[in-house]
Amino acid sequence: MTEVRVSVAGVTVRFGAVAALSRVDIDVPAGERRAVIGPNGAGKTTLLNVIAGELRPTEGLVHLGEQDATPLPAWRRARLGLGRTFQRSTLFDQLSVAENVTLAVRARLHGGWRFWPARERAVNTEVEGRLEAGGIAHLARRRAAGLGHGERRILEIELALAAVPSALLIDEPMAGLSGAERRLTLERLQALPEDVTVVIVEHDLDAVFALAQRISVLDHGVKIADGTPAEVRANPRVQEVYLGAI
Amino acid sequence: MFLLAAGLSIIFGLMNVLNLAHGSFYMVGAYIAYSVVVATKSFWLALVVAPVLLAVVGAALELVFFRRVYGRGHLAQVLLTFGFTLVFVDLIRSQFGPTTRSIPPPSGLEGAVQVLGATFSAYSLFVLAVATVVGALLLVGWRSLRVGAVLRAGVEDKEMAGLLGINLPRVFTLTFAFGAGLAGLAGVIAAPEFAIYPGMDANVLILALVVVVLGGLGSIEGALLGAALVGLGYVIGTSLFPQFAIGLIFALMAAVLVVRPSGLLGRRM
Amino acid sequence: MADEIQGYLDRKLVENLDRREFLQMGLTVAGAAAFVACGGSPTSGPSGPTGPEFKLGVVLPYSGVYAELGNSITNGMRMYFDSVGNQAGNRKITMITADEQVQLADAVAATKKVVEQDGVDMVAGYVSSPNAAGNRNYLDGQKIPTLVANAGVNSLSRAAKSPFIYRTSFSNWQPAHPVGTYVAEKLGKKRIQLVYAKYGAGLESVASFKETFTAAGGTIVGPDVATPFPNNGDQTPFVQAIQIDKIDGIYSFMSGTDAVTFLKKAYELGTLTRLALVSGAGFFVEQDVLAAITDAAPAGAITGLHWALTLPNKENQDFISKYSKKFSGRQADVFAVQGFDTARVIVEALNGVKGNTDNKDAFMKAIAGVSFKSPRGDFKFDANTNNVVQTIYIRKTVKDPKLGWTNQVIDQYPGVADPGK
Amino acid sequence: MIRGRFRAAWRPGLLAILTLALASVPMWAPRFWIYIATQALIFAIFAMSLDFLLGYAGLPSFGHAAFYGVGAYACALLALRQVDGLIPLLVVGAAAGALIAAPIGALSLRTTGIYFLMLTLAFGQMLWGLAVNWTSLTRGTDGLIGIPRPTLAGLDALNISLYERGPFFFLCLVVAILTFLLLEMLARSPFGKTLEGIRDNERRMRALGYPSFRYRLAAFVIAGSIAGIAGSLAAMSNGYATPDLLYWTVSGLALVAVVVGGARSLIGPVLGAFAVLFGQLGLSTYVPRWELILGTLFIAFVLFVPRGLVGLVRRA
Repeated sequence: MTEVRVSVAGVTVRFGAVAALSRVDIDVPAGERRAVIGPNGAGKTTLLNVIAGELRPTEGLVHLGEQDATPLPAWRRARLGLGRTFQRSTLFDQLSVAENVTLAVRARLHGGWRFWPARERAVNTEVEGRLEAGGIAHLARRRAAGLGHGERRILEIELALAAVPSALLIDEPMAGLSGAERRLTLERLQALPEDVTVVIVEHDLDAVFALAQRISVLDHGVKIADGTPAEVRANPRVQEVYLGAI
Repeated sequence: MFLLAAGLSIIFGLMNVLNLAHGSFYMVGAYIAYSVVVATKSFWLALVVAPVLLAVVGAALELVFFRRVYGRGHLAQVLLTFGFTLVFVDLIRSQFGPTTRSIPPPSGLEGAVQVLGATFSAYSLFVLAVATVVGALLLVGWRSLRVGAVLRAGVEDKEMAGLLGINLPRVFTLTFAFGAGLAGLAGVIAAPEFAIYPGMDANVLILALVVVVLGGLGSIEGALLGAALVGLGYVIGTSLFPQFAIGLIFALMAAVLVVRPSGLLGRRM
Repeated sequence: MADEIQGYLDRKLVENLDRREFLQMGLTVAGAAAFVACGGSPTSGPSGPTGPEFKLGVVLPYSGVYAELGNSITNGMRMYFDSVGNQAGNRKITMITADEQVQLADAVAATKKVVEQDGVDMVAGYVSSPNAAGNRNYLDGQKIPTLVANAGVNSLSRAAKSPFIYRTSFSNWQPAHPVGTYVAEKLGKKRIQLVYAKYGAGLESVASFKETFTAAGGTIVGPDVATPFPNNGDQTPFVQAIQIDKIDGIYSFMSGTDAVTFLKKAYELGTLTRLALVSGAGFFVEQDVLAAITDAAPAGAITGLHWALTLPNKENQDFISKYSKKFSGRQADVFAVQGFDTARVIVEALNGVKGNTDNKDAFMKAIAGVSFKSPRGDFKFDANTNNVVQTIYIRKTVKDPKLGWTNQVIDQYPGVADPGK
Repeated sequence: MIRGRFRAAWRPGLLAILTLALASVPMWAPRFWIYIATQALIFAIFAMSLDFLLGYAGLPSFGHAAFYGVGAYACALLALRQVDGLIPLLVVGAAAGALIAAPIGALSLRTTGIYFLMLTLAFGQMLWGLAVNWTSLTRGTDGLIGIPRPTLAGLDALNISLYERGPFFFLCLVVAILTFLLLEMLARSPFGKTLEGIRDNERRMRALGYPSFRYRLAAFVIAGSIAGIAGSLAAMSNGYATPDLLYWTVSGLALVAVVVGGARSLIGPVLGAFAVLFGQLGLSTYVPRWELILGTLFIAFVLFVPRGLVGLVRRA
């Protein structure tokens, strides 16, 4: 698996008169764990959407590895090794948990251009392994629509992991989870291979400090700080807009 | 045309209910106009009576039937409202017979008028005037009054409106009634202009849907713009291909949707 | 007030019709049990016909845009059958109706249903031309004696003629043909613009008019005003396409709702009063249209048709008054006359073969030989075309003090027969 | 909420019963009902193709009749030029359906939901207008009539004529079963699951690296070609092709059949097609005021049988 650097340069996103992001530069070297924090409405999810290719920036460039990814659609970026999770769980509600993961695994192995029911032993074995590892093997045959909130969040992350991304965007994985579920999720994320680039948006600062090597802080669409956890903690502006509020 | 589309757009956009029976409200409005004019000779009375009656009918239908299918997706709604179109058309036929009827324009609005060298029938201009006035009122109301604000809150976000302490079920009933009333008004206005017959509902429904979709769902401005474009398209279409003017309108809609997948002024659904 | 009463009566009529139809269904479907349950009494007493029942499949539209035509034709048929005690040639006649609706698929299903499910001896009906043409091969192949009671498509008298299919109504060619001669020669109007709904009947009608009109020295002034069929949109642009200043008048083919909206718009825009001549096939200003548009009617319009409400002959006056009495005050129309004559052809042919319809050739021969004095004048079939030969009346639209808006007969062309090619 | 992974136990049973019941129709049914059953089968093939779009790919096409009608016209035009082989006629119907579906799908699939519905409706109506107005090819509203039934080499040797109602019914039955098997296979294949994934959550599928547009377009074209086959059969069966076949009411009726029968089941649309066709025909020939009754039935159906006929069977 190739290593992928994720960087945005001078990105501005405008919705009508409102600028959700203005001139944001964030550069995440391959293999780094980067957290993006900031108050609600700071533009964190917008940033992830820009990187993932769901939003075209009004200005600025997105690079994945050495490639200019700005004009690429989301699915092409995914093929470059970019994976993501969503803030609100976005699962395949009508399908079973196993089928959910199967779709993710298959995307990586050969896509969906097979018009007859295939054996796919390799796919099935991998799916079983992943369900085990995620602690949701007992749910394999349940429909995704019928899962509880915590179970949905875990499946959400498993879907992203199953694509074996080189770079992973994670949007608020901990929101609404119980303590035990948080621990399990954290373990799963910490177990990611070292060369995977991670950009995580999270409000749970314990998780952020446990995971991140560097932290970027957004406020009202502007990057106000960028540095190691210690540096960020010490930054007075960050304390003012963000940490001070706690 | 605009009146009809506005009613449809509100029901459709706000409540996310695809109401095929909207054309039936229009037809019933026209028949009420016919009955009132025959009984009292007063077109103006019909103009008041029909919208009110249809609003009541609309409210009743919403309370008894539509309420149950909001969460069920568009297809269930299509089937349900399609059922209503069949029922309405048969009821009208059994009540009035299948013959074509018509009523004369109200006195004072007969005959033709010269405007900028072109000849228009006086009543057509009246229709235009009414549509403009109602359109303007709707637009003003939509933007400024509380009714508009409540409706808009409902359009923007159903959950949010609930949080704000708005009685959503009641708003829905009123909205539906209002939309039905507008359709009834459109029916009355159209009665002297076009013929009145069972089946007039289907003809107008598709056109209304086009207007709504062209303009963008849940947007009064969109419905206005859509109606204007469809009207214009029809005139141009008639001179280009007299046999299939509506084809040009469909082509127009297709072109707009391909470029702007949510209509001209619509939100992403 | 009068309209209100009329509306009420119409309603009553529909109810009666339904009940009767329903009873008939009961009889055919569930047999005697249903008949007893309904408590009806058949028209034939103990001394009634002793031969096997003669089942007539009636395929006419009872829903959709043509429902009114279907009802009128059915009423006309029922009226004649009732007048002869619902029997002929020692056989009791039962009508089995099926809804033709609008689309061909439904008309085909209705036809097959009466032929195969009910095993009818004969089929009558068809309002719309595509439906008649689309069923032609089936009826011809199955050798089902058939009377077309309205659909006017020329081909049924020409290339698609069948020895088993006769037409009691008209071919589209017929009503238009004398109008061309009349307009050019008798009225001396030489420049005419064509205004028509663009579909089979409209095209055939104007083509027929053009034949005689240009032969008599007339000129068609272009371009034609061809409206979509049906035209659900605004008629204004079409009305305005009439080049009032360059022409002596128009020839028009439209009917029903299209005619209503067109005439109303032409009246409002003042086009009607500025036109020296409005001519057309009679359907343009038939009673249904006139009743809907009232004073927007084109006074003085000259049209050709095989009937008029005002025809003075005894058969017609009789028919009109009895029809109105039987169907609660309803006014007779041309479709009712077609139904009435269709029934009469059946009865006379049955009498002619003494009820024996097993020999189809003989039965068809008996049908071909039927002739009588109809409300529309002399009625007989043309051996060349299997189409009716009839008088075409030139009528003028007037406001009658008693009848309201109607058409007065001012001239007639007897024995008009489709050329057959 | 626990459901079987691929198919529930009720399905094979219902399938077997349905197939046997249908296969026996020509043995006991009167000629007229064989005709109606044939129509219903053809309609069922059409409805199944729509269910594949609607139930699996999540695409509510309201212009599906366009492909049905185009298939019918393609078959009719070829048959009137003295081509009488069954296979070529079916293939041309399928090809015509696919050929038309490709550009329409490419444009319509830029939108979703109700906009997609309206856009397909618009394209369908445009093709209908073309069929009405392109008189030199289609003969306008009169339509193409007098289309002969096809022949098939093997059958001729056995002295079986497709002009007979029984054999033609079996032909339609065979095509219907093949269609069902094909669509069932597609639905269970990775391709089908991919479509379902896109239907449930297009965003996620794109994030996983699936080019959703291409999959949807493929599904649209497949459904279009099957609708074209149904159209071919309709043209052969009736002996005519008229613009009515493309009219939006036909699309609407097919949607009704799918919803009444139960979407995303492939069996549902078959049951729905039979119910709708028999309902309409039975009512319109035996009862006055049938529209009122049919409308009331629809309303009652939506309120009381939300899952479609298949839902009823499943519960039983």
